[in-house]
Amino acid sequence: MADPITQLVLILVSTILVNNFVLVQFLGLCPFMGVSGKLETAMGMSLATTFVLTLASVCSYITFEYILQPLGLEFLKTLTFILVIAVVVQFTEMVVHKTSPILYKVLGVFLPLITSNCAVLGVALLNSNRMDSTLLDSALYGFGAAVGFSLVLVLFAAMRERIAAADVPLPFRGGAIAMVTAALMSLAFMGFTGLIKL
Amino acid sequence: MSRQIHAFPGGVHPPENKDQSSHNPIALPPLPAELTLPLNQHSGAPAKPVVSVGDKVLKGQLLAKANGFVSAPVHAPTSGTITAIEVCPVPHPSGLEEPCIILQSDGEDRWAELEPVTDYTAAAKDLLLQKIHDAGVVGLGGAGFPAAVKMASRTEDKIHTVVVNGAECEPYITADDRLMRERADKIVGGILILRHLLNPKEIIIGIEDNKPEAVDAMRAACKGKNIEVAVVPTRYPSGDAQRLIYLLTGKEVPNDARSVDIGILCYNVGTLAAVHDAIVEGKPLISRITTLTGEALKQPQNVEALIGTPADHLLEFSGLKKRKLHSLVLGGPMMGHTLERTDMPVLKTTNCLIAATWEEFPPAPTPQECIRCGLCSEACPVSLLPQQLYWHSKAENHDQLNHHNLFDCIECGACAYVCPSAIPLVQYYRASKGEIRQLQAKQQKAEYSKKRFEDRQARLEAEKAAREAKRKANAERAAQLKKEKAAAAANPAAAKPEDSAKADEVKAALARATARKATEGKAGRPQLSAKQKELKIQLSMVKAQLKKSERALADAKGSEETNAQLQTNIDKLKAQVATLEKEFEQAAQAPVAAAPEQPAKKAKPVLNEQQKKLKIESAMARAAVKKAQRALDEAGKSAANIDELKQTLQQAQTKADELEAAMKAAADAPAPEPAADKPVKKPKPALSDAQKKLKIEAAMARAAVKKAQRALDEAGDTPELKQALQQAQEKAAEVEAAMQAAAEAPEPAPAEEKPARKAKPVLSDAQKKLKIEAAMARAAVKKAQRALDEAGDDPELKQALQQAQAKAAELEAAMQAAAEAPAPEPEPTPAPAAEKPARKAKPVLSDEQKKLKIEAAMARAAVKKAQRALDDAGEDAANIDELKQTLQQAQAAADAAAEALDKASA
Amino acid sequence: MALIRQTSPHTRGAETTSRVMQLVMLAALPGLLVTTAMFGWGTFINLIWISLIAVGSEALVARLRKRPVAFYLRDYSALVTAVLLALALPPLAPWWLTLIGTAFAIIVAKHLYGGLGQNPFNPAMVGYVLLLISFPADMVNWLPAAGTPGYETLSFGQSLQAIFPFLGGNLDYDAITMATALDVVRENSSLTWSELQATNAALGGTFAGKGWEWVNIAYLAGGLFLLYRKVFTWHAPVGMLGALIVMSLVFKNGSGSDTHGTVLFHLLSGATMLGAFFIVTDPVSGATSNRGRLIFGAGVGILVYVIRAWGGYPDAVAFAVLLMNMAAPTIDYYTQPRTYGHKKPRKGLAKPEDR
Amino acid sequence: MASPTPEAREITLNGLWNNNPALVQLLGLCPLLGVSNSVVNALGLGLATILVLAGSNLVVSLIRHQVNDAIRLPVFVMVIAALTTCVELLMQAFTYELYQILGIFIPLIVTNCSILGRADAFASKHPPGAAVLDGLMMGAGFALVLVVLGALRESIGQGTLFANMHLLFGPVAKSWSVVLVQDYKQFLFAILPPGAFFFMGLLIAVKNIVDNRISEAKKATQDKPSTGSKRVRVTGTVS
Amino acid sequence: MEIVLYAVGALLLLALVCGAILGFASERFKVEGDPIVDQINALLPQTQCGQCGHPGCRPYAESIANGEAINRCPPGGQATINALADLLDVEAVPLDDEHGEEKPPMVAYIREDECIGCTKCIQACPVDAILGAAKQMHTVIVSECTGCDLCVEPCPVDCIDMVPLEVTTRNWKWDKPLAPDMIIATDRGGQTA
Repeated sequence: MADPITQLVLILVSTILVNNFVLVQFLGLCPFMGVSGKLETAMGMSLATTFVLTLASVCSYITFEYILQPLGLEFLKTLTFILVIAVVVQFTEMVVHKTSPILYKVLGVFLPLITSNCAVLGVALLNSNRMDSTLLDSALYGFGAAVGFSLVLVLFAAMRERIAAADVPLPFRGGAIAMVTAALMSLAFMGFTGLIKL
Repeated sequence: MSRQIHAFPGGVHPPENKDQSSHNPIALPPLPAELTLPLNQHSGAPAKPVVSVGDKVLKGQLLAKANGFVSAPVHAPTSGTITAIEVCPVPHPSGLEEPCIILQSDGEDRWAELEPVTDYTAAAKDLLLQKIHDAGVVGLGGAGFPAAVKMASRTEDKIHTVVVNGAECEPYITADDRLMRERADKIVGGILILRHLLNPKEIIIGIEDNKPEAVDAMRAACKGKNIEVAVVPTRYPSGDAQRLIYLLTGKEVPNDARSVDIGILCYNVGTLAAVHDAIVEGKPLISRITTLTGEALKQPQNVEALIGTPADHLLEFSGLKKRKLHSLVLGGPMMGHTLERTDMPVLKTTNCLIAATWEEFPPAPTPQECIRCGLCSEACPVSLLPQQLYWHSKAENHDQLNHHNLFDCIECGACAYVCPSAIPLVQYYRASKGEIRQLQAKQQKAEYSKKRFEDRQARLEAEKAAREAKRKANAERAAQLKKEKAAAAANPAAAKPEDSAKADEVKAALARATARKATEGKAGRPQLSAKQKELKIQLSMVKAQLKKSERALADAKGSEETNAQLQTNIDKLKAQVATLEKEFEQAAQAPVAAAPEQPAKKAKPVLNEQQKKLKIESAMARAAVKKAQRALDEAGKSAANIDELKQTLQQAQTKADELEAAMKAAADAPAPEPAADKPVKKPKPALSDAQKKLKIEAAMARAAVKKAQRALDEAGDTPELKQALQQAQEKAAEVEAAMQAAAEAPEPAPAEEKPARKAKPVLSDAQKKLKIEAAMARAAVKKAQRALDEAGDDPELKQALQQAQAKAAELEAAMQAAAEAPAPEPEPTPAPAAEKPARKAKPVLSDEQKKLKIEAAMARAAVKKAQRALDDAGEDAANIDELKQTLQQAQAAADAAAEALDKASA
Repeated sequence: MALIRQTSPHTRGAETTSRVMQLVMLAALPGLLVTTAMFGWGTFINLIWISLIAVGSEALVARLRKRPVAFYLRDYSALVTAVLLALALPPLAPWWLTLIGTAFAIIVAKHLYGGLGQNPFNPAMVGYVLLLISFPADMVNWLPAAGTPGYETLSFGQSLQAIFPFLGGNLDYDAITMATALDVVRENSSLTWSELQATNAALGGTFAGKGWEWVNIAYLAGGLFLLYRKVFTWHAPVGMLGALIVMSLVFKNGSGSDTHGTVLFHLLSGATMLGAFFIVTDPVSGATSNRGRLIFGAGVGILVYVIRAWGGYPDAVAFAVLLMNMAAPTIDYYTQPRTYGHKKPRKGLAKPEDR
Repeated sequence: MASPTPEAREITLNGLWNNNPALVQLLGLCPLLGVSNSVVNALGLGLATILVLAGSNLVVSLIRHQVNDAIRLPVFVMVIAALTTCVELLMQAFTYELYQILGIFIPLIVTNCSILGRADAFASKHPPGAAVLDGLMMGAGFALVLVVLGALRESIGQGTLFANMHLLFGPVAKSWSVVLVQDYKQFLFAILPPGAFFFMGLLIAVKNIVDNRISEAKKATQDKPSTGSKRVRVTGTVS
Repeated sequence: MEIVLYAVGALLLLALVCGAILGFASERFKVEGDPIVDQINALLPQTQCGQCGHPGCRPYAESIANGEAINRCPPGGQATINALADLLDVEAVPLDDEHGEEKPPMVAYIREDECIGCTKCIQACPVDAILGAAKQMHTVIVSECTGCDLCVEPCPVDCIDMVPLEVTTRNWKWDKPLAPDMIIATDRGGQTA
């Protein structure tokens, strides 16, 4: 784990595939289940999440590293992180709304939902838990988590569009078959186990 | 020199099955006795008939002219008589009907005079195009696009290539094959005309390599004419115009354009032969080569069939084995559609009729689920993903269907042919296309409706604003006036003498008016009317309240606590209504006593009234008959109801009969009466009005009979129904007769002007109201019947309905009686001596009638309510008992009312 | 006269779904024979046992859903799943293991999605992966190939007893089972290729793992037969094998201690050929268009190599296939063919301007 | 406070079944799936969630009139976050091992609870009593599913039930562990992430089936509501 | 005790910073307008029938934008519900039959011989599709009629019928194949299990 490039690649592979946030770590499941009925919205959601997650993990890293830790206030991290995330989301929404109506049309509806995406808070918390991570690490970690989230979200949405037309038994229609599909996806992702030992 | 052939992707090679018919020369079947010529045998607007029933026409004569830019005329395929222009079943996948001209052949087959163009190279191009258009030439390959329109769509130098389609890729069909073998010169003649018109750089004839004889024949005919005959491999669907263009030129027609947009025109060989005939021989398109084939035929062959020939005539000619016939396919096995009956006419686009046995085209096996094997996308000639389209079609995901280019599908059927799961893919695509188109239309309509709604809102807004403005202006003016008045009052001296004079005048007028009023008041009427009015207002208010409560009751069905409360409320209100009505009655009666008027003018109206009454009755009868017939219509589907319906119909008819008799009597009666009177100008228009109405009625009766007949057609051969129909027809005839009588009779009717004018309105008003009531009662019965229909065979409901009907009948009878009542009274009135009593009697009756009317209206409302509930009950069997009870109560009330009415009229 | 009304086309080709399925089973026969010859009767017994479970599960679901059972069974798709599963599982997999795997495959992976043609994942592979992650120890119990010195193939009776222990007999598993060649290479514990070959009988084959090479060649033959019969197009298998070749060429690290094996070793080891011709070609759970299938196959090839070389599981075909199954609908979105008359193929999402 | 009024019954029923956050709304899935591999984990998180939900509902309901609409949501989130931190510290103090096992999912109760949206949707509109009851019931519904899922996964995956309960209840609970099958061969699928999804799917399906049965039974007894009764006239009819 | 002060201070600081950022942003990046109502309105069938419980389509669109259920439009039927679900990214639900049932496209037909010329239907028509004057018989312009049936009730003589739009060869369309559903029963047909 010497050279930094390898290190970065490993972080990415780890967060995207091996420790996929949705399928392995159970983070960000609510938007995963709730929004991904359509490929188009899934794309929008992924974009928004990727942006916010990266930004939020950087911001929370800064607050943690430069405010909470020096003051010994680690126990406040939940409180501060959620505050930071809410602000980042809100801010992003406003900026996007003003500057790029097209992007807002794509992302707009999903942005507020991101506040309640446990993946965002989860990444921030995990970042703070890890020792000696740098700012770049944190950003990359957030980014990788978001890409992993986006990947499965998009794949899952496309699958659900197909399943929507299938003759699924009545009790399984809707949430249940989505869960089963997620289970099988997770099963497939188990294949990456052991790929990287971090 | 051989052309490079550009293979298109996909395609299939089903068994050709062409040998059966390709070895026999084109035969000429005997002349059919009757030809059915649909007005829409082409793509575009239907043609407009220029002949009428009974006309004698010659072969080749124009029967219907093109109606619009994209349209084609229809000509007589043989000489004979036009026997009908009506909707007939046409060979369309829907099995629906379309307007057709029916031509009875006279067997002479006599040509009309033809106007051939002797030297087309010398003729004006516009004239030639017009000629082709007038000859009704359309694309004979299948689409039926008017040929001249296609030619004229681009100027000559824009078209660089003409592709002649002799590929004929569908299995079974050999019509073009035979045509090319036997009439290559005609085709080439057509090509040359085309070359003269369009001056293309290249003319290529594309023929599949399974027709070597046709290739040889065409090569021989084209020798030295700089026309290329290209042989393409046999692969379905190479005969599709765009496929053939690609095969021969390697060019694709963009999805949002037509082939002319890239400078290529494609014509079927048959179309070109028809062009040749139209120009060189002057013959319009009245026949075409049609392949008759299939295992159920003894002698598969090609025939030159006259357009409009019934298919069974042709099949008979080819030796149809009726018992083996299982399905009849129009067109080829890949894209053709089945016909459900064999008497459909041959159209300009009918290239093949396959009389198939069960073994030949067995019913499709039960489809299995798609396993996405991809054979379909391998077979698709336009590189679609049929399995995806199927999936999205099943899911009704229209966005995805559009995204997967559903509308580029040519419905060639190659995918369904290869599908191992036997899924009817093409039908899915067609259905989805239809659905998408329908939704688009709906969307457009929604846009349009929105605009109209907004316009309306804007208009109403504007009107309101205008009213407001006017009101304001008025108020202002009033204020102004007041001010002026005040000013005037302040210095009366300033008032001009002229003004005062005017004022005087006004005063005088006012005085006069009051005087008149006073005298009239003395006469009795106005005073009463004031009181009456008051009472009436009160009454109507209470009634409205009652109605409200009743409605509330109906709504509140569920909660029982409120029910009782409401009921008591209603009872109270009802009582109030009753007292009010009594008062009203008294009030109404009072004035009558005090109404000694001038010698009344009553004589005339009586007659008039009788006529009117009869008219109403006949209208009622008509409605009843109509109702019955509508029911009969419906019965076409459910044979179970027939007996019941028959009965109803008969009853209606007897009623109608009675009425007619009455009307006749009435018509006869008045005739002698007015003989003594002065001839006047007034009555005439009135009569003519009545006539008009009778005429309309008669027309409607006829329509009803027709409808019944159609229902009969559908219902099959029920002798009873037939009988019923005959009766109906007889009745219609009788009505007509009556009408004639009536029309003749009343001419002399008129009487003195004055009385007529005065009396008429009174009577007519009452009658009108009665009429409305009757209409409403009818509506109620009808509703009940509808409910019955929905409710299925619930005997209790039926009983309820019968009771309701009986009630309605009673009401009607009562009304009749009421209407009749005044009639005898005035009979002696020509003598002025009898005036007084007559005058007296009249208003009394009318008042009582009014009261009864109100009662009747209430009863009616109750019945209506009950019936609406009954309507709802169609779904909910649990409530039926309750409802039945309600209905019975309502009926009881209605009965009482009817009784009272009876009494009163008696 | 009552003529029937039906929709065009009125003629049909001869191919049927059940025939396709039968062909697939037929093509798997050489593979089955060679496997039996190499590893004993286990696979054969498993095949019958699994087929029974598969058909039973299928019938059970049809009954529960009140569907015509016979109609469901007649498409042979359950049997195909059974065959693939039987060929993929270790020969001596105990009966309860196969029961769980097969029932899960048929009931969950196939019928919860509506049955034939609607399952997004390959049922056989779902069953296999389920067992692999749940019972990793039992799933690596492969037998040494016939002819391995010091071992003899089990008799029919022995195999039967191994699979159904309640029939008596007690085999010493540890004595008779052996890691597969792929396992050996993955756990090479810093030995060079030649050292590995010398110490492990499993690697004693002519081109690749002992016995496995012939099994794979048999599958290859069966696959070529299916290709010849046009049961599927060449795209997916070529994509997979091509990608595998490229990957193993690129990452071949000589024959040193960090070797991942030669090209031939990867092509002829484990379930490579079975995957390439019988699983990647499954049309239901694969990509739709030809281009899509090429991508799908390549994805499988790459993932197979990645997991084999660096992952935690010895064979990766099942995981790779499931992962690509997951991606198949998305691949479909981006690999539509160009339709006649269009300048460019449609891609991605349905856009408003398509209308 | 929980008087058996119809309203309270409705709240209870809603939380536990009809509108169960986990089964119906598919909310709070992350911790649900993340910690449901054994009963003890499930119970631990379930109790924590109940605590936070009820507490935050109470607080929000109490301050509902004081909070400006514009900053409503941030304030609510902060309230929840504060309570969560308290619970986190409590667990750290008393059940440290469990705290270690549950790890990140304890602070994630924040998002979970804000997703459940009870603060905004319910508590901000109701008096404290109802709000607390709602919080309790919603939390209980959530915890119920959590525990059922945990029991399912634990029993199928490991063949035991109530293992390691001492982590939550102290040494007394050490003996609570029930071994269902001796020498159970671990069915890892149930314990691994895929199993979490799968059993969750099964639970949802089971609820659907039960609901279907119930509604069918209801349909048989109840009559249909009248159709088309909610009409409003757009245009003037009689002027 | 110090730590409490720190905590309060830190949180206060954070809150201040965040509040400042958001406040700045809300001023700086202010945007008005809500096009969603128009989009919803464009999907509604514009029959203006009021069956949804709103006086007209646009009011319903507005209240959908405010969170009302999307399944209250019988004339639009399932297609409209699906389109709305698509637009709003919510689950498509079946039509709420409290508001009426989905019917095939209808047009009003006045039985002209029974019409008494009261003009009540003319006032009731939201799209001015009825022609006529007092005491004259009225008639419906078929191409304008939206089939909302608002004219039926006001008619005092019940002479207005709602008839299904006639199917001709021009507007006829193929049905979806029935066959798969007949043997391979699917749950879409409404069966259970």
